[in-house]
Amino acid sequence: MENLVSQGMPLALFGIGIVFVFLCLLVLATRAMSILTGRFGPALGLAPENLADYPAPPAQVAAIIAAVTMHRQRMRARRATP
Amino acid sequence: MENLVSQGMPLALFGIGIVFVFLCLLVLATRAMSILTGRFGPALGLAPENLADYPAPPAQVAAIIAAVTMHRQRMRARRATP
Amino acid sequence: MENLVSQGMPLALFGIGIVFVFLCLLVLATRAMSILTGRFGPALGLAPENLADYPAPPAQVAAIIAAVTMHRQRMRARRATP
Amino acid sequence: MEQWRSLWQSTGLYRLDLPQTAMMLICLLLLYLAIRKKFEPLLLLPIAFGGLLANIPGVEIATGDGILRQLYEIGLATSIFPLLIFMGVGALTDFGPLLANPRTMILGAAAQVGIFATLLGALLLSDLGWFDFSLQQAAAIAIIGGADGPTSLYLASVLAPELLGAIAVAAYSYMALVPLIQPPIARALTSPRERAIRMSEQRHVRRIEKILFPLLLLLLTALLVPAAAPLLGMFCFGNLMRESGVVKRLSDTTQNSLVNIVTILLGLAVGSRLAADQFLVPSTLGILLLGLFAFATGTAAGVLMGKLMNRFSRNPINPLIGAAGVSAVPMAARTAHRLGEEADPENFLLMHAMGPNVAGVIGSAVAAGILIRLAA
Amino acid sequence: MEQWRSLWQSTGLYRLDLPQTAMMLICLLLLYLAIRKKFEPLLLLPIAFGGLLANIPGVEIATGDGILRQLYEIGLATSIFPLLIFMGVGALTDFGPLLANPRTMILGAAAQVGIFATLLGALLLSDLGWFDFSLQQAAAIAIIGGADGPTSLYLASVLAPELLGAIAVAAYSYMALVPLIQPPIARALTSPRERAIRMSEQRHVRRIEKILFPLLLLLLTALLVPAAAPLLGMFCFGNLMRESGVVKRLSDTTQNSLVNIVTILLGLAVGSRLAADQFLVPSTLGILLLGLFAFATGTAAGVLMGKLMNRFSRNPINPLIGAAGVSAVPMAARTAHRLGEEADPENFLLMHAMGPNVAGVIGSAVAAGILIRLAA
Amino acid sequence: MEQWRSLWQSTGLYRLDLPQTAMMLICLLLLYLAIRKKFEPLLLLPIAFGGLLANIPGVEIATGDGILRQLYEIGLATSIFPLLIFMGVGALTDFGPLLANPRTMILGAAAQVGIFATLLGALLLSDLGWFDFSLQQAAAIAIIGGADGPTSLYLASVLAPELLGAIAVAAYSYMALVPLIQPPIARALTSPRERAIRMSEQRHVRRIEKILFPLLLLLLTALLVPAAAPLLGMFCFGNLMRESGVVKRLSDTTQNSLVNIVTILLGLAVGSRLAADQFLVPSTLGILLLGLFAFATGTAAGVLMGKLMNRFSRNPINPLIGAAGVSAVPMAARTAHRLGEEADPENFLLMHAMGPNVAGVIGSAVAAGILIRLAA
Ligand code: NA
Ligand code: NA
Ligand code: NA
Repeated sequence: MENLVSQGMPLALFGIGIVFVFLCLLVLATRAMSILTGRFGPALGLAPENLADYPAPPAQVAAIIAAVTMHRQRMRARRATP
Repeated sequence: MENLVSQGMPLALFGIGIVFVFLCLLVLATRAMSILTGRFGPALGLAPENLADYPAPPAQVAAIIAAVTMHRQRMRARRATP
Repeated sequence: MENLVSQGMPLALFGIGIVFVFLCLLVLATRAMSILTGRFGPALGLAPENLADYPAPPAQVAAIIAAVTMHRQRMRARRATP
Repeated sequence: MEQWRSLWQSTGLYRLDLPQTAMMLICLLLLYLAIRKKFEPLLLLPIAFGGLLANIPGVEIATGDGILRQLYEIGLATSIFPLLIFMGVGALTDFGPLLANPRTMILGAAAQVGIFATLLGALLLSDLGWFDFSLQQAAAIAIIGGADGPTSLYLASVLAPELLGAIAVAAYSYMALVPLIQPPIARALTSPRERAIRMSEQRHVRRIEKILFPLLLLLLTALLVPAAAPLLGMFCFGNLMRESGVVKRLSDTTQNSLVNIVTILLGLAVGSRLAADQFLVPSTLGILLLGLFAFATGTAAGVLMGKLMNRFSRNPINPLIGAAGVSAVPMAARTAHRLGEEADPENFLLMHAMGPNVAGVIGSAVAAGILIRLAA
Repeated sequence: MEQWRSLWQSTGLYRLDLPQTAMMLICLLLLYLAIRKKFEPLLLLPIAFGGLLANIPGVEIATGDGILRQLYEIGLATSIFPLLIFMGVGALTDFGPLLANPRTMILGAAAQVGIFATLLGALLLSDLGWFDFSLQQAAAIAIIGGADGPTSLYLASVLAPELLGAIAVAAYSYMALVPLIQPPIARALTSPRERAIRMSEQRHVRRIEKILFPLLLLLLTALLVPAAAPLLGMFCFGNLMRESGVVKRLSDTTQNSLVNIVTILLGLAVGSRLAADQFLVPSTLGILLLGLFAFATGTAAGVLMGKLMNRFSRNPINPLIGAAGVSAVPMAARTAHRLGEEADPENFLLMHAMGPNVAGVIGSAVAAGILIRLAA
Repeated sequence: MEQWRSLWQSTGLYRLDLPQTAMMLICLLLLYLAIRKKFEPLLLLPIAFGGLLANIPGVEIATGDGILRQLYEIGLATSIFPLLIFMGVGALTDFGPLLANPRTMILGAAAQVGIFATLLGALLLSDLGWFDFSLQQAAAIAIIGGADGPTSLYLASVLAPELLGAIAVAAYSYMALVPLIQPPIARALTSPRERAIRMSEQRHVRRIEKILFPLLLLLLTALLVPAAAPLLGMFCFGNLMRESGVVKRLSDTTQNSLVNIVTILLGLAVGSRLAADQFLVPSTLGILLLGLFAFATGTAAGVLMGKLMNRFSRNPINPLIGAAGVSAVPMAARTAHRLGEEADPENFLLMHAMGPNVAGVIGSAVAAGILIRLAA
């Protein structure tokens, strides 16, 4: 009866294993990258982080800022009414 | 001589007939819809016709960018209040 | 040894020749066009070079929406002046 | 020496023949009308330019592996481009005026008489032996009277692709000529007093009505004329995106980028059918004549139905708005408005004419479905 | 007489059968949910409308040469549409929160447990004889637990196109239902005190990190799970366009016109798989059940991993952000945030939840690659 | 056990070979140049990323049913993408400076000498036995000297698709390197006094001239070099949309969404030709060398023709603007301007250089037509 399940079990363990290995390696690689760029980036001319480097922010943001504002007003209102 | 015309005549009458039937039924259905939504719409919560019904632009980034903005402002605020 | 080059030589001469002939003819044709439009353009109603020549953004609905607005304002005006 | 001769023979100068020259002049005329006279430029400009390219001798553009031929195969032979344009038209259409006064839809039905009269006309010309149109071809020509570009292209692509070029040129040209074709007919059939009739103000239409209408329309189509469902389905989909309010991103893109991109590609693909050997045939003349007849009879039928409805209606109906029933959005509605203003400078018919105008789009799509069903 | 009968027989009224009627009602329900309840409307509205069209009897829309069928063949059978959407998602994704706190990626891994548990679940149902899912089908169903639309569509198009309609409906519906599915599970597995944990503020992320991250991710994919490279490659490409700052034109178009156009066409193409004869089969029920199971187990695994990490971490970790690891961007992150706010009104988890949230996208793409490799 | 081994063997780590590793490094270098040095990033970024994807072992991306392969077949093998881009270039081009001073077109002709010199160069290398280029291949390589991306891609797709990757990389790289390649050549061939020559102000160009010019250009192409009509036809179509003023919707979409979408897809499709087995071949080295030679000889020919014209012209002509005749819009015009400013800080050559610059686009499209006719 358990033919397919027993066939799938190693596959499933194996699959979730790889997902973990992959993301753990990605954590390590990302950390290494952050450290290396932090240390050697300036020497390579990569560091001078001025905003001019960044492209103009996407136009869609308007609504979002509204949402943030709203959220903040809520928080403030909540705090104001003890 | 009138072979094609006599073949086409019923087709034409028939065609314009269906167009009329279709649009007359559409008139009736539209009227019924307008009356029904006018009568039962409010009960179904469909009536309150305010612009708030229309959602803010639902771009996926919304929450993210909003949060970033907020986060930065917090950071600045924290730095500003030693 | 020079098999391909000797094959290609007339082709190359010929090619650059046509490019020159083409662009020289284009110079002449362009000059002629500029002169003719300058001389006969006004007579053909082509000259009055004002920006009005360029049409307003031609979105299909544009006119309609504009008309609705106009209609409503008129109706309001009519009601306001009994 | 040999090479020089072969090169000379490869030039357009050597190869150009009279029909191609004539077609190029026709295309230049269409460009002139599109640019200078603003004759439906959004489609006539790409079509006419495509036609220019299609008549350049000695190079594959509208034939073989040429780009216009490929665009034709990708988008027109498959009917994909006209259907996507129709989706865009749906997203650009406001059914408000129609919903405010649904009975004006009847005017949009009446004006489709032009389609079926033209069908008989085309068959008559065949019977007389002047032309040799098959039933399919007659149906594809008749739909010109629908005064709706994508519907005409769709039907032609399904029933008579060999006539597509002439049908497209006739359809878009007469749509642009509506301000010239309709006034004499409308004036001849109405008295100045009728043209001066003012109509009562339209009621406010609720959002829920606008959301439900495309679904209602689709349902009725599915039940009665399934053959019209590809056209009206895409149209209703576009309109639902517009009115639902929850997919503004998609609706905006449909109304702009998407419809513009498809218009460009569609225009070029249609232009590929303006090659001399396909366009300079006797049937093109017949198509142009029948197209004019179609617009004229449609206009007349709309106006007469307007008079009839005015007689039996409690609220007055200005018969001029019947002329807008042919569709040709929004040109025909504007023409009706201008005629009304002419008779009474304070008469404002535009909004009332928009109802039959968009109903005419529905009516001709239904007619297209019937013709596909019966003629295919 | 004969003609009348043939016409009557051509109407939808005559031909409509019960399953098609049922599917139309289901599609209308989905439209209601998309428009009124804002259930992932960007995809559910086109899918549901496509489903309506696909169930109109007596006309080729989702079959033969119909437009939905053609869109399906062009964009879904080839996997092109889901991959282009994934490129768009990449261009819309900000990896900042993830880069600020890379270890939260582990939570994005844990939540993929749902995928593999569901794989076993589907196989079990087959072993029990309740359903008859093959290994490929089980894998395509399991990926619903990835809570990522384009990944689900991609895998279904590769492994089990016959289930595509049901998988799409399940995936997008449950993504929309995340605010209902996740809270009870997350609450059951955490104490109020855990939910109130505040997390320390995130560090600033430099631009160079954001540029290098997609390249790093692609490299790792290429080395370890090449089968995931089509998905993650397009994703990283979109993200690199966004972050590089030198192709703003392309990035803007990708985030808007391109992704919108493809969304519309993809939605209609998916809708073509909602024809009654394909959708109203027992397996659809199984898919809906398994999909729910997948979301639930993924959520639970994410939360439990959050608790585990909190125990062994120097900086406190709120286990709620583990629930965001299923992806369902940004719904799951918002849900985690709201649950945190519920326990402590000043707790602001959104940014912290975005890390696992986008890591979940990566995690399920990796899982999809593995499933393709092992099940194909 | 067996499964573990098969999995290990499926990883990129196991399968990656040296050539693929080398290609990945080359692609990363191109990305660095595109992002950090802003080397034609709009095309080099997608091309280089596509190249990365194409060299991932063990998965079909640029082969079989992979997405890059499909994009290649859809848009490059058919020449559709380069032609659409060229339409976009037309819509982005202002012929005003050229119309103000038509004789500067001669400079755009002279700079095409580079193309034909390179043709002979490539054939010479074959005769010497160093490389083995056929006539078709030599022609496709020579057009790199046209310094125009879409023209190069179009010709390569028609005459030598097997060299497309290397030709694209060479064309876009050298276009980006124009500010380094041209100055030493231009300086060596001119005296400081010549470089300081100021040119008289340009006259105002009327709208009607701008509208008629693309039609004139198309007509001349049709009559003399029909083989260039696909390229120049699409170019003129784009320009007419721009200048006609009646299809602003279409012109805007062409200049933005359409050209951006096609650029992305084209870049990825070109990237698919950067697979190691196609790119890491001796001929690539030859292409890179010949491409440099083409740019250098084109620049020299343009400058020398500038000197010649200056001698026989009533109005002074600064020979530097001849260098802009290679096209590489607008980089070469800017480079000429900067060299003029260097010699005389008040010298403003930019507008004068734009004439030969866009004439160079026309010139190389004509040359492409001739090469297709003679080499195909
Ligand atoms: Na009509
Ligand atoms: Na996921
Ligand atoms: Na050039």
